[in-house]
Amino acid sequence: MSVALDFLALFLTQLQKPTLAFLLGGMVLAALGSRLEIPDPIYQFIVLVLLLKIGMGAGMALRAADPVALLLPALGAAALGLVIVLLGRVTLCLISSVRREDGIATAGLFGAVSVSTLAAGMVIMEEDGLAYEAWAPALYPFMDIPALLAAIVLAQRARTRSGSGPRMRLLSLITDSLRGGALSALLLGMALGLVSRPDPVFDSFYEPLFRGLLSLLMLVMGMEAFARLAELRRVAHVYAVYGLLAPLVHGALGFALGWAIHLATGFSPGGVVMLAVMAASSSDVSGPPTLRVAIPSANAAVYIGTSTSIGTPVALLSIPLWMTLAEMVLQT
Amino acid sequence: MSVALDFLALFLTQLQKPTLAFLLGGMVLAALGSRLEIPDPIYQFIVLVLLLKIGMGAGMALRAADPVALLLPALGAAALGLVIVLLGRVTLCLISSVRREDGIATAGLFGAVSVSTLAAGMVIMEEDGLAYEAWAPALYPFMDIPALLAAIVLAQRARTRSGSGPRMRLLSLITDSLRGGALSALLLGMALGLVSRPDPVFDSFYEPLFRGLLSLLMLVMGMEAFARLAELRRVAHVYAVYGLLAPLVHGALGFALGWAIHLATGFSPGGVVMLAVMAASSSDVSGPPTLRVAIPSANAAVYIGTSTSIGTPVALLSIPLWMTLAEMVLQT
Amino acid sequence: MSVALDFLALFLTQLQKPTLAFLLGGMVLAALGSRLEIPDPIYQFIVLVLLLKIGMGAGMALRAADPVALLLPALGAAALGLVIVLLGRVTLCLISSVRREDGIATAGLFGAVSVSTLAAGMVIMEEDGLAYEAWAPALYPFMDIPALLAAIVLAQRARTRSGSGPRMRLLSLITDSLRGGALSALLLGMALGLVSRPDPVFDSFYEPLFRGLLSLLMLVMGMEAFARLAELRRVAHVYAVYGLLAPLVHGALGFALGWAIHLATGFSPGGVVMLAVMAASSSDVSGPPTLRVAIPSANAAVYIGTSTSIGTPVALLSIPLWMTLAEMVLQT
Amino acid sequence: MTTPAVKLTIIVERLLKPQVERLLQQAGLAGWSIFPGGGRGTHGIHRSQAAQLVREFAIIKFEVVLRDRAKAEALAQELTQDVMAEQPGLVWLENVEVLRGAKF
Amino acid sequence: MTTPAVKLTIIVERLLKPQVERLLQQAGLAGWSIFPGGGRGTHGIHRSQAAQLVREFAIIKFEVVLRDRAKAEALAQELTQDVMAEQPGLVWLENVEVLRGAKF
Amino acid sequence: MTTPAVKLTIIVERLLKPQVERLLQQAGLAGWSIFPGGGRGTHGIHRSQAAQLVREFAIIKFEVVLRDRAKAEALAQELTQDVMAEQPGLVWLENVEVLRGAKF
Ligand SMILES: Nc1ncnc2c1ncn2[C@@H]1O[C@H](COP(=O)(O)O)[C@@H](O)[C@H]1O
Ligand SMILES: Nc1ncnc2c1ncn2[C@@H]1O[C@H](COP(=O)(O)O)[C@@H](O)[C@H]1O
Ligand SMILES: Nc1ncnc2c1ncn2[C@@H]1O[C@H](COP(=O)(O)O)[C@@H](O)[C@H]1O
Ligand code: NA
Ligand code: NA
Ligand code: NA
Repeated sequence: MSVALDFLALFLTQLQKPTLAFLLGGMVLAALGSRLEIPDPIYQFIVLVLLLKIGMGAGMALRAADPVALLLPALGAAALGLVIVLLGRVTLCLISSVRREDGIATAGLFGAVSVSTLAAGMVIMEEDGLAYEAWAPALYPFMDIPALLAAIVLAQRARTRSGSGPRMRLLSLITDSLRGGALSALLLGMALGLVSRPDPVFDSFYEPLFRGLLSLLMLVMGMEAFARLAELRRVAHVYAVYGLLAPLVHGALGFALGWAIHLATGFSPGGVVMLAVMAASSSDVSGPPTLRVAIPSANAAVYIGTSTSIGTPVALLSIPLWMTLAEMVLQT
Repeated sequence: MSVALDFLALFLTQLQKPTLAFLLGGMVLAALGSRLEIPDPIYQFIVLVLLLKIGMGAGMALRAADPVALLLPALGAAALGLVIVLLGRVTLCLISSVRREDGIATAGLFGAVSVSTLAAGMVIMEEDGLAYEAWAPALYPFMDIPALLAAIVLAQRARTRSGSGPRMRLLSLITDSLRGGALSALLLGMALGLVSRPDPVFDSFYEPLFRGLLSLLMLVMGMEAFARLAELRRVAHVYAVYGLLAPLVHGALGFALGWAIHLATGFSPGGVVMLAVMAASSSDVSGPPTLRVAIPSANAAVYIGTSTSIGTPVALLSIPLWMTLAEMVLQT
Repeated sequence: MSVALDFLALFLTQLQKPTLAFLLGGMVLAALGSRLEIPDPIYQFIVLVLLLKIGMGAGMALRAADPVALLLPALGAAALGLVIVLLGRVTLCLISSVRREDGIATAGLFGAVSVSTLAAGMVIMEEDGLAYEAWAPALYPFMDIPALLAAIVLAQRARTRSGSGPRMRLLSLITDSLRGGALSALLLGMALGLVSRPDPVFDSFYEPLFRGLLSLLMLVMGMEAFARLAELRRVAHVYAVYGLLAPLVHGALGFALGWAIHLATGFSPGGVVMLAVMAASSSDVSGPPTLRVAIPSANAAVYIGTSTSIGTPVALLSIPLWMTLAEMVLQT
Repeated sequence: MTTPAVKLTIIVERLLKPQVERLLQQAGLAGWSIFPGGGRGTHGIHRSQAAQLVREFAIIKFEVVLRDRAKAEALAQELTQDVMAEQPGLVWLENVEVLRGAKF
Repeated sequence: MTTPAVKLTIIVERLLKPQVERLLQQAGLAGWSIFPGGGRGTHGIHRSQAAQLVREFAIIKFEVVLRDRAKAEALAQELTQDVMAEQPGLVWLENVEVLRGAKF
Repeated sequence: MTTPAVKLTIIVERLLKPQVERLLQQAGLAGWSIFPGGGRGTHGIHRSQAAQLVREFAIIKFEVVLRDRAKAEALAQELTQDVMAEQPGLVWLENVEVLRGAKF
């Protein structure tokens, strides 16, 4: 009982974090009909700087990291991406009102990773002094790409039962998705961190701006979440339920797997939380165009709406949950 | 005599402040026909960050502030907004070449508050170590909204003598003006400062960028002031005279009222200057659209030109005046 | 032998500098077909801030500088600009496949100065602790304007043999080029640095952002260099050769002249490197429009392609060369 | 293959965006496009890419393709007489030929 | 003085930009213009100046002026049937009169 | 209700903006609109939203609605022959029907 109360108290304190406050602020503004707008070029600049920063930080850490310590978390991330998509496909397609391709695409987005949620997780953990392996954000593509590919393969399977053709197209889908703005920025950052010495510019620019630019991104995500709700209202209610519960289930899966890796290899509590945050998150910037191209018959309003309007806010607000859990369970 | 010389010397030193130098630089560039342009999305980003910063700073201070200490300055700010509009209406409408609605709208803008002037006042005071109550910028809406509403009511009265209908529309005008980008950003900032703990992001991003972004905004204001002069030249000369004198008269009114509050409640000298700066300023970003909607028959080129081309530069250049005055009169 | 090895080792270490790594990263991204884009308003903001910073820094230093010490470097810069253009005209026009006006315009761009290369030189030198006279960046216009004018005069001479008319138009060309966005920003910065006291905003905003914004600019320059290669492929190969060798020859000329001034007046080793960097650089932002207006018959794809695709990357990558040279020759 | 239709072009300040959109929606239109721009007219200069101090005074252009000529004319009439009465801006009609005519 | 020509207007999401450009290039066209925008349609709202979360879903408009009416119709047909088959967007044709007709 | 008019469209680089505007002003025109864009042509690629290294080489489109067909043709002629002589860009005319015809 007292544990539950402690948990609730800790959780409520966490909700006051500025990162989440900006998210809620954006929602409230949109709900009140504010005409405030963030210019698109600024939004793109924010995402670019966040991705370069995340990539560079991870790349610099990878230089010094023990490859063996990386192996298990990377495999775990990939497994999570796959399992979440399969789970979503099975769950959503049980329901008669769900078109098969819409369900698969939605599951794909929820298996993939959100930049904004990952960045928010990093900032909130740093504010709380919860340390993680500095290379942990590099797990992003390991979870993101398998999830999207799994969804695409499932969709192709659903359409045709011929197994040879798609395999070829898969490779071109991978390279095409790596060429997208978001993933290229992340990978460029990682490469720069690995092979050059970006420390001075990292410390003087990318690191100090990170938190502030994220606060503006949270504003955008909040306003967008509210705006897309209207579009979502027209589709099956089951998506709303999925959007609410999936981040929690996926985060718990991520936490559990991270915990296992923690016990096995001493993966840090912060790393466990990061795995949970990535699993809980659903892609809203880089995943959608990949799915639109690869599964054109799926209704984009459904999967984007579910992810942006419900999945992402729930995932963001669940960050303190995983941290509180880590604090209580992993004795940090 | 020596007092006057001292005053002049102090004033001239103040004019070298970078904030004002950027304003003058913008004017000179425009006058010389430079093709330098600040991209619109950057301008919007600058205004957004300044407003969030001003709002958050004030909101954080309000948490700890004594509500009673706030009362008098807030009432004073509202009174100033109203008095300035009434004064302007009477003065401008005495002159035969002034159309009544143009005069009222112009008076409304000069009663309202300019974000850029307020921000410049904050930076210049901080550079000089002139302290003010950290919640003082929160007086902005208390002066801004009454002034705009007063102008709108006066204009409606001038048109029809029926008193019942307009009162309803007034409420919708208030909510509509609060929904405008500028005021929503300010209020969002205040709300975030009040209910969340934005200190880390405030200290790492909003506060350090404030001064620099303001310098770029000053550049824009300077270039715009020169550009709008051409349009203003076509209208009655009385607006030029009003634009030159009104900020000084209004600033003096603000200073006098602030002084009275200083004597009554110990309102800080910096707070007095801030009240004078707000009163001297004329709205150039958020006020004009409200007036355009509410008083469509007024000539926008007149009131916007008067405020942007003359009112705002004079108000900005008068900031050191109020500071010098405070230094000599209030013995800081 | 061991000297050559030392040189190579030093040079390779320098190449790991983040500034150059971002340039190469941009090229690799473009080569791999990434869809990453830097929004145009962000690019303009970056260039604006860099130019204001360079100008302000130089202006502040000029306040305290000894006018006599400035004289020789300024004359040297102008001479370099002229000599490089004449040299280019003679060399390029020896080759039959080169249209005379294309050759002259190309030589003009290579005589002029590149903002991005200058900024990169400043950051790399600062990272290495190689000090230069703080006013040295003010040499930019002294080399840039004579070079562009020389090219324009040569082109006009080539067309008509009447010597009186053009002289008049020359003045209007100078004022028109000074009105361009880039040069006005630089000169505005210098004026602000000279007559106002921008130190607080310089230290809190322009200086800390310089390095980071430059890294993003390098990304743009790298992507653009690759993109323009395709266009360049269609024209005479001699431009590729010129683009590869000219920066090295010009840089060496600049270094030699700087060395002479060093011996004569104690011009710092950093100043010598800066002269070499400016000489090696070729204009890619501010020069092209001036040439397009003044020499309309020249093929813009040729001179812009040569400068952006080959000249600028080579000049950027040669920065460590001049620094290594200075370290070995000038015993810093 | 192509279907004759009419394109209604509306140039207004952003201030009027909500009103214009409400009108189009009430007319039951399937869709429309918006392009940001600038210009010069009797109400002075509107910048297109440089900082425009008041965001609401920036110029936008609506392009609305529809098949019903009468509806287009009625909309144009209502816009110029009511929505844009004392406001900057202009409206014009053009004949076009659309593909996928069923969409409109 | 002026030469009759046809203007092909294509509104699509940025996602399809490469495909549309490839098609135009294969058709041997001399040039085209692109204008960024936004809009509303059966696929919901596309913002024009405010943050559009997914960059690839922003709206762009191609304007292609060409003299060969048959080619314009063939391009329009191919675009609507193949490239934009299940995708948002629309295509229309207009008659125009160009100067420097030799360019096209 | 509607008045026949002609729309003059001019695509040029920003470099020529002052000259085009001077010409339109000298012709006594009441107003015009400007839309930023990009494109491809014989002078290579002009980016529309991504960084365009040289600001003056970005593409803009003028749209000028006027009632006097002869004036429109004269302007088009002067633009292509003088202002844009050796420069990138193109000009075309379209028939439109304007409302508030008195404005033009
Ligand atoms: N003749 C015209 N052709 C094209 N656009 C125009 C014309 N007149 C006005 N405009 C546009 O409409 C806006 C408002 O015009 P005005 O109400 O005359 O100030 C201008 O800023 C232009 O963008
Ligand atoms: N009737 C229309 N007139 C002009 N533009 C339209 C129209 N319908 C759709 N559009 C544009 O095409 C995009 C996609 O339309 P839709 O496929 O209906 O969602 C919209 O966002 C608009 O930009
Ligand atoms: N056929 C065309 N249709 C539409 N726009 C064109 C066409 N040709 C050229 N343009 C535009 O005019 C600009 C300059 O064309 P060019 O002079 O051919 O390089 C291009 O960047 C396009 O924006
Ligand atoms: Na996930
Ligand atoms: Na005021
Ligand atoms: Na040079």
